[in-house]
Amino acid sequence: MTKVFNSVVCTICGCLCDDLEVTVENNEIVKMKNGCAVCEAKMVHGYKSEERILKPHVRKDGKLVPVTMDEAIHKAAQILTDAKYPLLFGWTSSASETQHVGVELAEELGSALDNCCSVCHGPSVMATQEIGIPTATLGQIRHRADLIVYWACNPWSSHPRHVERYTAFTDGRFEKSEFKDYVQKLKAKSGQKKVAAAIRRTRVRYQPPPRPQTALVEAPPQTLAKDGRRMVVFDVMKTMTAEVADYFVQVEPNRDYEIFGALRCLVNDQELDVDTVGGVPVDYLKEIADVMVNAEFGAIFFGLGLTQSVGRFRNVELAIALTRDLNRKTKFVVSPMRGHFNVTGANTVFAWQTGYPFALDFSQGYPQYNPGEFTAIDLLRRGDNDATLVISADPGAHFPKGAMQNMVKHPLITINPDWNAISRLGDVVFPTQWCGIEQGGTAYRMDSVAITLKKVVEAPKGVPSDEEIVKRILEEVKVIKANKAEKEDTGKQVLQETAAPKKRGSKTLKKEL
Amino acid sequence: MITLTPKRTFTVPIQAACINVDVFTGKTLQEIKNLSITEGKETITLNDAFDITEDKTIETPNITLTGDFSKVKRIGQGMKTGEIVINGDAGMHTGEKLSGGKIVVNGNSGGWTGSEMKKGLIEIHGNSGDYTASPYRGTSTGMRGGLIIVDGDVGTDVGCYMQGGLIKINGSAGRYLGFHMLDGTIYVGKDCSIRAGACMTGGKIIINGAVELLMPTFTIDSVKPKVKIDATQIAQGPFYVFLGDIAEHGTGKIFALKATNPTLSNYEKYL
Amino acid sequence: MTEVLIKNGFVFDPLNNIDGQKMDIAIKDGKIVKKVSNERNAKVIDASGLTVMAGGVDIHSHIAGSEVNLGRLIRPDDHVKDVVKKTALTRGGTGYSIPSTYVTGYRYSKMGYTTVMNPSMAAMKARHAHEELNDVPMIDKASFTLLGDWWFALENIAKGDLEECARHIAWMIRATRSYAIKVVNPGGLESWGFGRNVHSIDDEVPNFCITPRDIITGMAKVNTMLNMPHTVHLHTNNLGVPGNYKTTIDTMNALESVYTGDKPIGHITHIQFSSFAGDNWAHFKSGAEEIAKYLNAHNHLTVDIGQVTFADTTTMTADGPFEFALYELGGHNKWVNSDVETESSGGIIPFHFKRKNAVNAIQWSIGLELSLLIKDPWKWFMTTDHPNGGPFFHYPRVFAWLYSSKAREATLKNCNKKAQKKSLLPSIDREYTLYELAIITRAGTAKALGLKNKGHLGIGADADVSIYNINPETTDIAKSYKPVRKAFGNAAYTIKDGEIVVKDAEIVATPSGRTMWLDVQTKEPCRIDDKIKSKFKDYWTIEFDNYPVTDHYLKVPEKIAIKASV
Amino acid sequence: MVEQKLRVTLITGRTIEQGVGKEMGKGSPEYFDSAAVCFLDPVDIKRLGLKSGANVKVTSPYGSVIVKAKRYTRGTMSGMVFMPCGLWANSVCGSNTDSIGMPTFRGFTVEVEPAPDMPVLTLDELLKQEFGK
Repeated sequence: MTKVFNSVVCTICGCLCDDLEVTVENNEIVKMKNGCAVCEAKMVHGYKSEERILKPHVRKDGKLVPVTMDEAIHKAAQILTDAKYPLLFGWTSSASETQHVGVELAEELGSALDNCCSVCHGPSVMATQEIGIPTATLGQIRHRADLIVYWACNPWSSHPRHVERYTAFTDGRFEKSEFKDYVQKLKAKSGQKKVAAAIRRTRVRYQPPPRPQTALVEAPPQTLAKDGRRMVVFDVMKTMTAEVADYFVQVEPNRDYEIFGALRCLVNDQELDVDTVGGVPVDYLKEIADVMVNAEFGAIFFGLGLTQSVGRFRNVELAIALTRDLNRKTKFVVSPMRGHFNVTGANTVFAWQTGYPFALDFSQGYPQYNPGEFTAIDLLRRGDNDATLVISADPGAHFPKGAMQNMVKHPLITINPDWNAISRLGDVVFPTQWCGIEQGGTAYRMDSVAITLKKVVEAPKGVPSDEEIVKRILEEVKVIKANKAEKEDTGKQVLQETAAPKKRGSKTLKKEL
Repeated sequence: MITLTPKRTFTVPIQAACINVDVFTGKTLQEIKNLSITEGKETITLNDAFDITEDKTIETPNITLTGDFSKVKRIGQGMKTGEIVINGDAGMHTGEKLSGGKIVVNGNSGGWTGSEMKKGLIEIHGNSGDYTASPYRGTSTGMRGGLIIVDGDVGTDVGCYMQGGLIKINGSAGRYLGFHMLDGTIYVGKDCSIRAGACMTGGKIIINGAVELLMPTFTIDSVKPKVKIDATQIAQGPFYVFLGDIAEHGTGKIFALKATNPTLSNYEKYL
Repeated sequence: MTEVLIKNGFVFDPLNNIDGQKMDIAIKDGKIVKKVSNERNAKVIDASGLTVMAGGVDIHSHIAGSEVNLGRLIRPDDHVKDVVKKTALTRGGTGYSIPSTYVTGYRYSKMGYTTVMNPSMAAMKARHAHEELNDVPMIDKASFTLLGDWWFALENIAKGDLEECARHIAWMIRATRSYAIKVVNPGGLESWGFGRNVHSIDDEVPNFCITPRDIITGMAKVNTMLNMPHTVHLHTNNLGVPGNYKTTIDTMNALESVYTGDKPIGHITHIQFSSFAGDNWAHFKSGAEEIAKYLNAHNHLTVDIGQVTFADTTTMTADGPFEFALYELGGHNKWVNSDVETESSGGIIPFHFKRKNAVNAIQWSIGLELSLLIKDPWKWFMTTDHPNGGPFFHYPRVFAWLYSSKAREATLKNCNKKAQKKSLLPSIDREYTLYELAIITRAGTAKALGLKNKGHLGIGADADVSIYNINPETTDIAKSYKPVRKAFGNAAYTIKDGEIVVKDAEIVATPSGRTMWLDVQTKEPCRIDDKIKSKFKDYWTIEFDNYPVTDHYLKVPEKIAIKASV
Repeated sequence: MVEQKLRVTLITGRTIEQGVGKEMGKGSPEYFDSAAVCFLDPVDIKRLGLKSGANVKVTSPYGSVIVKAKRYTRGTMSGMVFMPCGLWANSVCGSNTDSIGMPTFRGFTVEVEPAPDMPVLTLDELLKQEFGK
């Protein structure tokens, strides 16, 4: 039986492309159209790999052995209630419905709660908290931007369809793309399907129209002065994205902050006392500042190159400050290239329930927030936690070794669909459905537009959704807590009864207890 | 004097804003023992975590903490009067929002020490963590007054949004020293990492060692033979004086010692 | 469901002309009934000596949505000042100016409010707004979709095809599960796409050959064609600009041109921000007298105030260019702008309204001058445009300023001297009665919103009741304004759909509350052919199939069917 | 002249191959091939006397790891090396965050040296070695 699903949402990156066409045969995805190479890897191959977890596992005598769901739920809840200070981490590859329950679980436990945002665009969120952000939805940029700046990011690899769907290679109402025609011509010429696939996979590096070399030269290339939409890339190395840009500026590692500072001065027509900044001649930056000021609508996209290098959120802060300064002269927006498909959702859901987007702590009964204090890496680095629950994330592969070593010292619960690095390290391992393939839900695009995910195939038998697992753990935690409180109460009663004959005021006794 | 000694080694963080002279004053020893704190998610009493003794013969310091308090957060938060001495390391937020009195740390101190401080004195005879004297996230009102003395080094982002008072660092300083500073003085005895004074609009930073890299958004103003740290202390130069951050139209000043900063000599041509 | 009998309260129910009479209110199955079937089985509330009103209905309060949440996200400094602990029954959270969702619900309920309108929802981000509203417990809610700068609407109005426009809008109201048409700075938001703005209602909107006047009148007509229960909800051009009261009067005149004479044709929201006189900030003055005079002489409009309450708050509006202008005035360290493709924009700036600041104090005065000079309380409603003028839980302060000239004096005394001199307040001695307060907080708002079962205590009405510890017989509310103010902030009882949810200002139950939306059916449905679909693909970056909000996003939906006349 | 060791700046980040690999499964050969690598400028490869595909040892103050060296031909990046993010890169990344939650993932100094006799560990081997599980 073949079924074709239209407008399916891709669950890889923050682009949340929602135009996939998925063909399902016998409850198995056999074909996918329109998606990028990474999407194809997940939706056609990866999701049904042999590495799938099908049963809950618990580590006994150092070995993971399959157990019943009830046992795993109870074990997990017991670990979390017994721990003095558990950490709940992950959430970014779950639907917002799951994240929603997650906050309640953390609140019930009084634990720390963090999402993957803290190791990707947490600094961007923090920068926003310092000075705000002038931003726009991606369509606004598609319709209007005549200058696109990719700063310290490589969408060609990390957000493969970003350029094609939202920026330089697409048409908007007020801005046409010369690339779009070019891509289309190319498609028509050499058989649409083949080339389309090739472009999708980004394996073919088709040459854009001839232009001067984009290495550091004295005078900026003519492409910058051309009409229509232009694309400029700032990065420490020449990436794929840089190769297709109109203009590429190679900056020294860890010097973005200085360059932003210099650009701010130049945009405001101030003079600098230095000749080069971060490996780029000031004269050169002047030209770029002019191009920025003369744009009708400019958009800066920045990536992990800013948030992970020296300076971190301060880098982003200055990128935003530059955008603000540019708004006095023209219209400019700035936007982070959010990674995981629902990392924005995690920030959003956490924020509306607690006021804070990540790095949360509930130990005081109310939410507390402070990156550096309650972020996963910092908690782990200091060894503050004595149990961890990881859901829909793989810190096993993406946290620095030092932090991970502290995590595995204590009990570890994992909820992931497949045997990724963290599942392999877990003490209680849950199987779960692939969000956006086997279960629906809601995800937030990088510009915080909510999109409904689609369910296209049935999950293997006995594999629940992560929402259900978290809900069941929450219920079990409540039961364990209630039992514990009851025990304490009977303990108290016994005490009171024994104390009663002595005629001591029960009030003072209660106080002592 | 009340003395607190940890009963055991703490593994999870403890929040104990009640270790505060204002809170202890007027309470009996038993009442102090019953003050509640949190250890991780558990609420416990001060007595559960610490051995507490009282010595009525000694007046100052009012509270002495002996042992490793590096996991204990918010010691002396918002304190108005009195003196706390910590013989060991202190945790995060020590002396946060201090509005009077004195805190002495005979060891290292954690992040956000003296955050949003208004008045009083914090002496750290070791190193101090990141965000010392810097405000909470999203807040643009930093340290308003008082004095922080650090014998050792400090971490990054120290003295952000500072509006007054003095931070005297005898060791070296991390990145973003005096970020967005509005007023007040920061003195660094040794070297200073990159991006000192970024976005500053007022106040002064005196660097008695090497400056790793000056922000391009600073412009040289003059060379001065000496500079005042406060009413009584003077740093001997000569110093290069830089004005900035011009991207913020600021008029903050960075004084960088000429002798330790030969790389800055190429600015002299603009004088 | 249990029955409830509220006995011997002083009832204020303006829609049924009840002005403080002592009477009983009976409740059964979530509705007001004539009497309970058996008093012994009913839960009896002894309300003797207490004031009984219908549950409060807020016509304009930004409590959820993308914009609100972004405001929340950028203000950890605001939250850390106001934390709320979890209890066995209620969830924890934070305030202050933009409380987290649960806290929002609890605080509204504690004031005796049971229905709140979320007045600004970008269509594309409607899904988010509804997800968030699901987490606001205790109250019924509905949202207004931002449609004044939607390309489909602009193009159809420019073409002169209002019927087609109406069909599109009907589709959009359904697709976004919305309750009304919201128009913000018409034409200005589209201009802001390229960093510009419109400065009068006759400026041309770039690229669209249309003026704000066309949009305002077009939308008002569309609203009538669709038989919407509420009028067009309008945020005027030039909001927040000195001298803008003239634009406001132009706007009101434009609306009069399409007035047919039966019910109001438009609602001008937070009119305080649109009643500025003076040429610039240095000569900033109140335009309240002119606006009030106009409103007293005309019947085609309702307004709400957007009262300033002197708080460290967060301003947020879909009016992106206004927020940018505010940022340009200086002194703000955070500025958010968030444009939404083909539809809208948005801006956020944390703002501290200070008594000692001349402009802020005059703004405070403008709001109260308007409230007191507009004679008919059915024409205006009390709001703070939460969180713009101040957080909603400051309402009791505003009530006090209205019912007690003593309270006004006490605040004015501490205000900026220049503002004191300019203020008209000392010359006004009007003091609101409880009956009038009930109009501007529930009866009038419910009527203006077309909510037939809300805002009153007649038979068949929703059993949303608030009971306050105010004894109108023994208390002179104007003189002892402080205890009365406290009573308004701490309801003795709040009853939601027949269930007691607040008792003695403590939350005792946490029902979800419903989300109301209009199922507007046009005679001829909106054509969704390939042409429209392809246009859709050109205009938005999400697929047509994925655009509409489904029922999944409404925890407790309440569909209201509307038959349009096109 | 062939050098024993190079002191370079490490950049970590995404590549599309690593993206595909991670979606195929963390235990998949695609992931191993795309993540257990280190890209060097051809000039630097020459300075170390290496061939593309040879094993190198990358050492930082936080740890060391063996990966395959690959030539980066898209542009000059002498003095820098690039590793796709993943378990192998994270073996040399630090946990210091400057108190903002973001570890030291890129822009720090590492040493690269040839390691012809040492094997590149698979995911499971590496997990066993680092975490004992």
